[in-house]
Amino acid sequence: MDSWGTILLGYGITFGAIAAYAYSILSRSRAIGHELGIGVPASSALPHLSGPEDPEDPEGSPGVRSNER
Amino acid sequence: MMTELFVDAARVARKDLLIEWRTRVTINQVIPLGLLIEVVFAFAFDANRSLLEQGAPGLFWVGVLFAGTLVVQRSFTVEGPDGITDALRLSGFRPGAMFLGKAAAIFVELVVLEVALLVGVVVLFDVGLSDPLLLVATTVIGTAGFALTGAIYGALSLGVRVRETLLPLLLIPVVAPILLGGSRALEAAFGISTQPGWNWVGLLTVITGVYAAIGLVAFGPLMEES
Amino acid sequence: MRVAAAGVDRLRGFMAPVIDFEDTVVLLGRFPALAGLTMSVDPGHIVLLRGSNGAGKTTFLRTCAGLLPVSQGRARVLGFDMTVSRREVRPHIGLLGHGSQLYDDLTVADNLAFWGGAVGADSADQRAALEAMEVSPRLWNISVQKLSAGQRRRVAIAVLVARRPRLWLLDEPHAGLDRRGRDLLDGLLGAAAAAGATVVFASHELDRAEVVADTVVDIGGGRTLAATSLPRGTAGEGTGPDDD
Amino acid sequence: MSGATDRGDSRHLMTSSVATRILGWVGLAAMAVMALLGLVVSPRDRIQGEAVRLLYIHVPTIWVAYGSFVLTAVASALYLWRGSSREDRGRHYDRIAGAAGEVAVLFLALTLVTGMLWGRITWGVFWQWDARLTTTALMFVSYLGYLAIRNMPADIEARSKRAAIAALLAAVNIPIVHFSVEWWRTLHQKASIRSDRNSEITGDMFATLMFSLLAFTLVAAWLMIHRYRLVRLEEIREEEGLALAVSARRAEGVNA
Repeated sequence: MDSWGTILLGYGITFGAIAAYAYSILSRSRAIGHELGIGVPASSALPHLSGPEDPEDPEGSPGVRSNER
Repeated sequence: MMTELFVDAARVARKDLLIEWRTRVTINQVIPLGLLIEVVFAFAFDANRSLLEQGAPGLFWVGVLFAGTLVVQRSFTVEGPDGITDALRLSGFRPGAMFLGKAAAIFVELVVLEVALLVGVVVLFDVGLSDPLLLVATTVIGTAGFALTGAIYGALSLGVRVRETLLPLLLIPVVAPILLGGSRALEAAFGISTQPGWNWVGLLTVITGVYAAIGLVAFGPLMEES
Repeated sequence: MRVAAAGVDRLRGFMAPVIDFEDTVVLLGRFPALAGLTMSVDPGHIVLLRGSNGAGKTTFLRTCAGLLPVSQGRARVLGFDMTVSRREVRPHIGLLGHGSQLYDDLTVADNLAFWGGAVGADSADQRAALEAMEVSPRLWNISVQKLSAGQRRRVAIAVLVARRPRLWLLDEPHAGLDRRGRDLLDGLLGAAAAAGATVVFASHELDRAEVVADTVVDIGGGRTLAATSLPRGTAGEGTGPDDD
Repeated sequence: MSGATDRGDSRHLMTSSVATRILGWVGLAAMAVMALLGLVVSPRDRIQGEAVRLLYIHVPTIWVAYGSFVLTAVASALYLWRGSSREDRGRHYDRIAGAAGEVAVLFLALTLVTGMLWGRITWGVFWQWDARLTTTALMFVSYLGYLAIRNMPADIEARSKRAAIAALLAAVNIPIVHFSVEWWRTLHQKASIRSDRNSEITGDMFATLMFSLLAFTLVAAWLMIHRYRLVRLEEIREEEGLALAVSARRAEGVNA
């Protein structure tokens, strides 16, 4: 395999792998996004910007509080 | 405070060695396996005497590496059943003591294994001994490094179900430098290479020191999560 | 609900509850074994946990022992906050689980020496513990795996005795014990509670358990459903009605 | 940045937002230009000939991989030491470690591939036990182990803590392996001339390399942010599942 063939193979594998990985992330997140009917809100932009803005816990554990006597 | 750590560590090591003495797993199974690995190398290299002699240091350490991984596996499998892991967490032993105790027991079993493997190397691969002191230093320090690293990764994989495959995958890249340094040092000890062996022993010492420090910090949290 | 002596009790005085859980959620993997459990137990009580399998009894005991992380809600045991410092409570705990918690390959004496030695129990304490559970000296140098299930259970309890815990947490303690073993265990629990320790145990053998316990708590679906106090058969002061 | 997150916001079904969309397009454009520069515009190298074009990918992948390792290690350390005190119990740090770890392994694989292809042209053989490639190979296996631990099904707290410790152990192992392999190979390579790859790249070749570094960094950042959000989505899905399980669990109690 002459050097040009090898070089193009190198570029192909690198760009292909990055594209495949990007696609897999986007499709997996779209699938979960549909399943939950939510997207990740815009406010969570770049990770270093978004501080501890984890979705708050739903108000207390749902359902009946442990029964009172 | 420090003596208490070592007293507890001694208790843990004694327990592990007592279990080994009662069950003889290492003596009856792991050592023969180590020797078997060496013999199989001869088949692989077509009993080519000079090749085997050249490769003897590396073959020795590969034998230690794989047989040693089984010793580590065994050391933590013992802690698995019957709620013993819970009992250990409640036991009152400090994590550092458990770490040093487990590592010490692994170290002792490995040294016994290595004596057998060294005899095998000398007999099977017809290896001369030009610097016994270097040989002992390399083996002792390298094995200490392996035992400490093994204790850390053994605890890391304690709670994981697929441990048989995960432990070697995690452990071998980490002990690769020990295999590398140990082999080069043994080449000098066996008089195969003229390169100085002692600087490799220096490297092994640094690695051992680093993993001893890490283990004392990481062992507690690791025992927690299993 | 609260398991408490009605009036101020001379021996124990009004002390903080040994176990104080409120809306506690504990996950096993992703399964909420405790789903918002609320319960509090005062010192010196022997509490029986009643409930079907999978109700959360074992998880509750292991959470009290500081072995499981609390995902939500509040949980304090012996004054330690289980969400922050659950490791500090452990030396004071005596947990008897389903497993024997013994090294099968070691002898009875080896096990006592190891587990007892960890908390500083010397050979005399170890012997006393074995004698308390009437484990015959003939068996002391036999490896645990050769013992019968009942004998193994007695040795496991002997280890607990040697540890002298402030909080006993027992999961089906009577299972595997013969009649004599059960009598010994009940006596030990009564004595421990009288000496100020607290006992919480799960059991299906209600006839046996209700003789020992002074309170029964029903657990279901990872939460407490009801708590009723029992007239204590053994010696011990009567407990007033449960206040809440 | 409003603290409160509106869970019902369905405007963005994907994990993208304005900022990352821009980053995505810019990154894509940069990669296209990089390919153009690397393959067409930049000249042959006097010594290496065309092989230098592979370096325009090989060097940036090393840069991104090791940068991601450092990020994984830092995030893991923060998770262990400052995680529990945070209101989200350190999930934020754990997600960064997870995202960075995965990106690191991908780019490490690319480093190995481009390194071997470069070796094939320059040395005529795929693998010549060159110190850097050997270290990279060991790091690759070691971080595959890290990903294996991350994917072990377990309680999320236990898994995250175990993964964080594994990441720190792997990070500590990098210098040890690097130093011992470097030391090992220099013993053998004193004889052969050491063709130091970067030194003789000058002029517009150097510019191409620098641009390519920028392009790869942009793309890596984009990948990491989206992977971070995917981890968060996976967690939300788990929490949703959890809420269902909690109420189902309670139903058990009622009719028990």
